Amino acid sequence: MSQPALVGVHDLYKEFPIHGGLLEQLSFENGRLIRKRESVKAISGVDLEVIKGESLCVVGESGCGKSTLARVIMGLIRPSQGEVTYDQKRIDDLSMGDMLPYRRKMQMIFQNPYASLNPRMTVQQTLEEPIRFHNPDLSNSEIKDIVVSVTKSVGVDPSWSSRYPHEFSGGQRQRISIARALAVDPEFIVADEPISALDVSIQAQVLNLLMDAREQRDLTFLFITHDLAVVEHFGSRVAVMYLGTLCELAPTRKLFSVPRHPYTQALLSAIPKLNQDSSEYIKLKGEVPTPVNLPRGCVFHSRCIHTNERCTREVPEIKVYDDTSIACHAVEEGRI
Amino acid sequence: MFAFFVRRLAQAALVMFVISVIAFSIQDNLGDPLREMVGQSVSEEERQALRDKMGLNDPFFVQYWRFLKNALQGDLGTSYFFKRPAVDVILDKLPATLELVFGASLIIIVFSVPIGVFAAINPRHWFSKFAMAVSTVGISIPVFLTAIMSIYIFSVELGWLPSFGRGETVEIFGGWTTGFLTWDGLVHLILPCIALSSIMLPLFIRLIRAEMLEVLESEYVKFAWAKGLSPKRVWFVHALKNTLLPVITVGGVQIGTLIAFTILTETVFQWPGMGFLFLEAVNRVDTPLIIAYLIVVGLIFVVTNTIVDLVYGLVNPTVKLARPHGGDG
Amino acid sequence: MVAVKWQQFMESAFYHDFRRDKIAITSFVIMCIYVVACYAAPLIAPYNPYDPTIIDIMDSEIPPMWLDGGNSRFLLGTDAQGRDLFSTILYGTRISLTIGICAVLLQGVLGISLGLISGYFGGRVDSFLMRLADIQLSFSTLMVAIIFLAVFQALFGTELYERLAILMLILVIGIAEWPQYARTVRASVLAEKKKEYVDAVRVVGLRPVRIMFRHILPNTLSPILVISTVQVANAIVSEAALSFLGLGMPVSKPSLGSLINSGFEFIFSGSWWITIIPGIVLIVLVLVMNLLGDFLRDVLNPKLYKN
Amino acid sequence: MRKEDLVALRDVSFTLDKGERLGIVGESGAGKSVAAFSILNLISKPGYISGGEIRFDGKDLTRLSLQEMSEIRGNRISMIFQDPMMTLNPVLTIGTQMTEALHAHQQISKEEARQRAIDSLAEVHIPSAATRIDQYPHELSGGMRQRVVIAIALITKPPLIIADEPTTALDVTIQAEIMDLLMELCNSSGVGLILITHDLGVISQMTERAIVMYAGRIVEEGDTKDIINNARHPYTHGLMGALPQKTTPGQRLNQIKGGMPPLNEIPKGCAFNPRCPLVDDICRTTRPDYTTMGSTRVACHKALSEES
Repeated sequence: MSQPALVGVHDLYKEFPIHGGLLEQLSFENGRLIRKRESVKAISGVDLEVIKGESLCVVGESGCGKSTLARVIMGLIRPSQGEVTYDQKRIDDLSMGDMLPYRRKMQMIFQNPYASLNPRMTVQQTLEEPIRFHNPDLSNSEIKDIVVSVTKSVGVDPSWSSRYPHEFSGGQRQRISIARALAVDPEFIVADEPISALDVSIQAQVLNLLMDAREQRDLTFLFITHDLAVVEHFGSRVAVMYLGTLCELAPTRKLFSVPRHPYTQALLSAIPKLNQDSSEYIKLKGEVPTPVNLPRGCVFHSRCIHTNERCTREVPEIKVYDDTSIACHAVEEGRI
Repeated sequence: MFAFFVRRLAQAALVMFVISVIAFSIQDNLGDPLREMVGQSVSEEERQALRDKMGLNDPFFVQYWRFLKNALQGDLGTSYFFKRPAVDVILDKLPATLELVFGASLIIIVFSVPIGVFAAINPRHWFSKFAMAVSTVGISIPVFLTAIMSIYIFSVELGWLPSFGRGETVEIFGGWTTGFLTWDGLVHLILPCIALSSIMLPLFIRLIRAEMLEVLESEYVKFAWAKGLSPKRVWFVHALKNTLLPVITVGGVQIGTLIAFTILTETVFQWPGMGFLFLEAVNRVDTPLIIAYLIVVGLIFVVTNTIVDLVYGLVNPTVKLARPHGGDG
Repeated sequence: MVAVKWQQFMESAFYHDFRRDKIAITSFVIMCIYVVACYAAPLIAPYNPYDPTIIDIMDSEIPPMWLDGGNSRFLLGTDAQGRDLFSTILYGTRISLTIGICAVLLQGVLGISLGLISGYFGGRVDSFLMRLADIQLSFSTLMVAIIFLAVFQALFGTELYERLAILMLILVIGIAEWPQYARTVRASVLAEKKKEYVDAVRVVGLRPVRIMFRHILPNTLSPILVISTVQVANAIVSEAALSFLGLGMPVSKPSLGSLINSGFEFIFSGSWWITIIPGIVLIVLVLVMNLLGDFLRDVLNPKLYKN
Repeated sequence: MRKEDLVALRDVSFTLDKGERLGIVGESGAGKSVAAFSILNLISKPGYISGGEIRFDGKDLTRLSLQEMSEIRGNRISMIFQDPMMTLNPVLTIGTQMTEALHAHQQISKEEARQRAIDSLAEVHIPSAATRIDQYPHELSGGMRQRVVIAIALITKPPLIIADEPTTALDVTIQAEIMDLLMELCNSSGVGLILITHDLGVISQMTERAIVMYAGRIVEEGDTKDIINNARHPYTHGLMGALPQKTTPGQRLNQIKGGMPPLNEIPKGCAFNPRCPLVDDICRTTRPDYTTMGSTRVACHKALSEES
C-alpha cells in the first residue's frame, strides 16, 4: 500500500436489532423468564481502504453486508462500532453541518432507477437541488449551465429536463441518477448495484458511461455488485464478502486467475459461462446461515469443504500474501 | 405464546385503565351524589361533613383508587333512576344487545363471504356487477336511515313485521333472555338485525372481493392453476384462506363500530338493549349507569379483540404465537 | 404559469380517465350542484327556516306539492313545525356539509402531523401513537363521539350545548377520526422513506425537515386526496347519526340528521316525507362522494393503509 | 384482434422435440414470458390469444376446455416460476401443495401421495424430507423453496417443463445448484425443457437450442452453440458484444444504442431498425421474413454471414 487511502473503514461493525419492544424479547424457557435480544449482524469486523483513483469492487451474495457497507461509508447509517475515514479524517461521527464539505466530495448511485428519482420533481429540479445546495453563490443561469453540461455528459438531451421521471425509460433514469451524482463534481462515488436492475444491452450503455466519467473526471469508485462478470471488467481491485466479513481482497486480474479463498473459488466457479457444457462448479455444503445466528469461528466453515476443527472455533484473521489479503485458516496453514 | 399473552394482557389493562380514568372523571364531574342522597334541605355545613365522611374531599388519586377497588369488585354505584346496582341494570339488557349483534354478524358472514368471493371469481357476471352496485349504494346509506326506511316499508306500509321491541322472549340458563327461541322473538329480530348489518355487509362484500381479486393475481395462485388443480380447489383452498386473513383483522376493528351502531338501531326500534338504556341514562344524567355502560362496552371490545387476534394467529402460519419473533423466515 | 399547469392537467392521464368515466362525471356534477345549491341557500330558498316569524303552525305536515293535499307554496311540503321542507333541507345540507368539511380539515391537520411525526421519528413515539390509533379505531369514531357528546351534554345542559353544537360536532368528529389520516400518512411516509430518492437527497446533505416537506410529503398526497373524499362522506354520516340521536344539531337549526330525527315519529302517521326526503338527500350526497372516492382510488392507485 | 389491444406477441412459432431443451432469451418486454405462459393458457387477464395454435401431443391446446386444459397442466406440462418466495402458498404446508398436484391427476391414496411427495423432495436433495414436508414455505430459504417448486413440477413425471427465469431471483451459488439439479433431472428422466431467461450464460449451459426474441417476435432461432458463437441477427450479435465476459477488461463494451420499444410504439418494418447498426431503407418499410442459414433461422434483411 504505497499510496494513502482516500476512504477507509476500520474494524467496522453494524448490527440491526430485530427484537421488538421489551415484551417481544421475553420468553419462557424451562420455567424461567429469559430476555433475548436478537440482531442481524450485517457487518462483523471489516477493514477496507479505497486508494485514490482506483475502482474497488465489493462482491458477495445477498445478505453479505455489501450494501450496508456502502450506506455506512456514505453516512446514511451509523456504524455500531469502528470508524470511517475520508482523507485520513474520521467522518462517521460528524454532525450534519460538519459532514457537509464531505457530502460534495462523496456521491452515490443507486440500484433501482424507478425509485431513485423523486417522481414529483422534474429532471431539472432534481439536478438543480444538489448544485444549489452546495453552491449557494451561483446564479440561476450558472446553475442551469451546469445542469445542461452534466445532462449532456450522461447522454440525455438537455431539452428533456423539464420532464418528470416517469416519462423516461429505466436506462435513461439511471443516466439521470448518475448525472445527479456528478452534478456536484465529486471525487469519490459509491455505486450500489448501479446496473443490476437493467437489461443486458442497457447495462453495457451505463457501464460504458461510468467508465467514461471515471476517466474524464478522475473519479475513485467503490462499486458494489453481485455480478462477477462486471467486476472483472470494471474493477481494479476486488473485495469478496461473505456474511458480513471480508474473505479476500486482491487485484482484479489476480483474483480471477488465482482465487485463493474457498468461498471466492466457489463463487467464481458458479458463474454461468458461455460455451461451457456441463456446470463444473464447486458444490458448497449445507444452507447459508442467517446473519442473526452467525456460526462460531469462521463464518464460512459450515459450507466450506476445507473445514477443520480450528475453523469451527477460531475466527480467521486477514493475512497479507503479496498483494492479496485473505482471511482463511486453510490458506494460512497451506492446506489450499 | 407467552409474549402474545403478556402483550395482549398489557394492552387490555391499558385500555381498561384509560376507560376507568375517563369513567372516574365523569363520575367526578357529573352529578352530585349528595343531591341524590340528601336532597336540598340539608345545610351547607352538614353537606361538608358528609362530603368529608364520604371521602369526596380526598385527593384525586385516593378517590380514584377507591373507585377502582369498588369497580374491580363489580360495584359501580347505584343507578339513580332504577335504584338498583348499575351493573345489574346493564347486565339485564346485555342479552338483548348481544343477540342483536349476533344476528347481524350472522347475516354479514353468511352473505358477505359467498357474494364477495363470487364477485371476485366472476367479475363480469351480471350478478357481480349488480352486487357491487348495490354494495356501493349500501355503504352510503346510514344505519338509522336503513332502519327508518325498513320500518316505513315493512311495518307501516306493508304491515308485515313489527317495528319495535323484542317481542316474546324466554329465559334460559342463568337469567339470559333470548328471542331466538320463539317465533315472535325471531320476527322481532329480523328488521333490527338487517338494519344493523346494512352498512357492514356491503363493506365486507367490497373488502372480500378486493382482497380476493388481489390474491387471484398472485404468483402462488397462478402456480396453483399451472399445477392443473380444479377451479374449486384453487379458489377455496388456495385463494380463500389468504383472502380471509386481512378480513379477520378488519373484522376485529369493525366490532367496535357494530356496537356503536347498536345504539342507533336500538333507538330506532326501541330495542330494550344496552344502547337504548345508555341514551336514556344520558338524558336522565344517570351517572352510575353511564359509567357501567362504558366499562361493560370496554370489556366487550377488549375480549373480542383478543379473540380476533388469537384466531388470526391460529389461522396464519407465518405468525408464530409460540415464539416471540419470526426467526429466519 | 397557471395556464401551463392547466394545460398539463388537461393532458394528464387523470383528466383523460375522468372524461371516460361516466359515473365519475355524474357524481362530480351532482356534487357541484349540492355545493352551489346549499351555499347559495339564502338566494335559492323560498323561505328562511331560521325566521320564526314567517312560520305558521297551521302549515305543518303539508305533503309535497305533487301529492293530494299538497300546496304549491311548498315544493317538498312542510315539516311538523310548518317549515318549508325544501328550504330547511337546503339550509340543513349547508350545515351538514360545513361540519363534514371542517371536521375533515381538522382530522387532516391532526392526522397528517401525527402521521408525519410517527413515520419520520419512528421508535417509541411511533409505537405509542400507533397503539393509541389502534385502540381508538377499535372503539370506532361513533362510539367515542357519542360518549363524549353525551357526557358533554349531561355536564353543561342542553341549552349551552345547542349553542355550541356546530363547534362541538366539528371538534369531536375531527379529533375522533385522526387515526385514519395518521395511519395512511405514516404508511406512505414509511414506504417513501425506504425509496432511494430519499437516500439520494440525504447524500446531498439536505436537512431532515426539508427532506420531509419537500420530498416526502408531496409523494403522500395521492392517498391523502383519496381518503379525504371518503372521510368527508363519513364525517357527514357521523354528524347525521349524532344529530339523529339528539346529540347533534338542535331542531331549531337542523342538519340533515336532526331533520330526519324530527320527522321519524311522523312516519307512523303517514307523513313520511319529513323523514324520507332529507334521508334521500343525505344518501345521494354520501353516495356521490363515495363514488368520487372510488374513482380517485382506482385512478391514483395509491397504496392505502391496510391493517 | 380488438381495437386498442396491445400486441405482445406477433407471429411466434417454434417447435420442440420430445426431451429437447430449448432456451428462450430476450430482454424485458421481449415477450418471452408471455410466449411461455400462452402454452398453458395462463396469460393474465385481460390478455388473450388472438390467433394461432399450440400443438402438444397432437392436440391443439388453444381449443381445449378448462377441464381438458387442467388435465394437461401440471400433469403433462409443468411450470417453474421465477420467484420462489412468491410461488408457494404461504398458508399451506409443503406437503399439501405437493400432494394436491398428485390428487388432481391420479387416483392415489393419501398415504401413497405423501410417500411420493417425500420421495420427490429427496430427489431434489432436500435433507430430512420427511419432516420438511409438514413445514410451511416461510420456514425454508429461497434456494430450498425453489427446490420444492421443482419437486412439485416433477411429481407427476410430466414429459415437458416450462421454467420461467427459474434462477433469476437467486444468488449465484444457489443458481448453480438449481441449474445443476434441473440438468440432472432432465437427463435422468428425459424431460423436455423450455427455459426462459435473460441470461445468455444460463442458456448456453442449459440448452441445446435457443430462440432470441425482440419486441414480441422471434428474431433468431438455432442451435445454442451457433447462436452464442455465430449470431446472425444484428440484435443477437449486439447482445453478445454487450457482455463484459466477451470484452477485454477495461475496454468499452459494444453497446446497442437506445432501448426496447414499448408495445404501443413498435416501429414499422423491422422492429429493431432504429437501434440497428446495419439499417437500410428496406428495414424501415418491410418486415423481414425468416431465412435459414446453417442451423439457424433468422428474421433480418441484413443477416450476418459466417465471417462477420
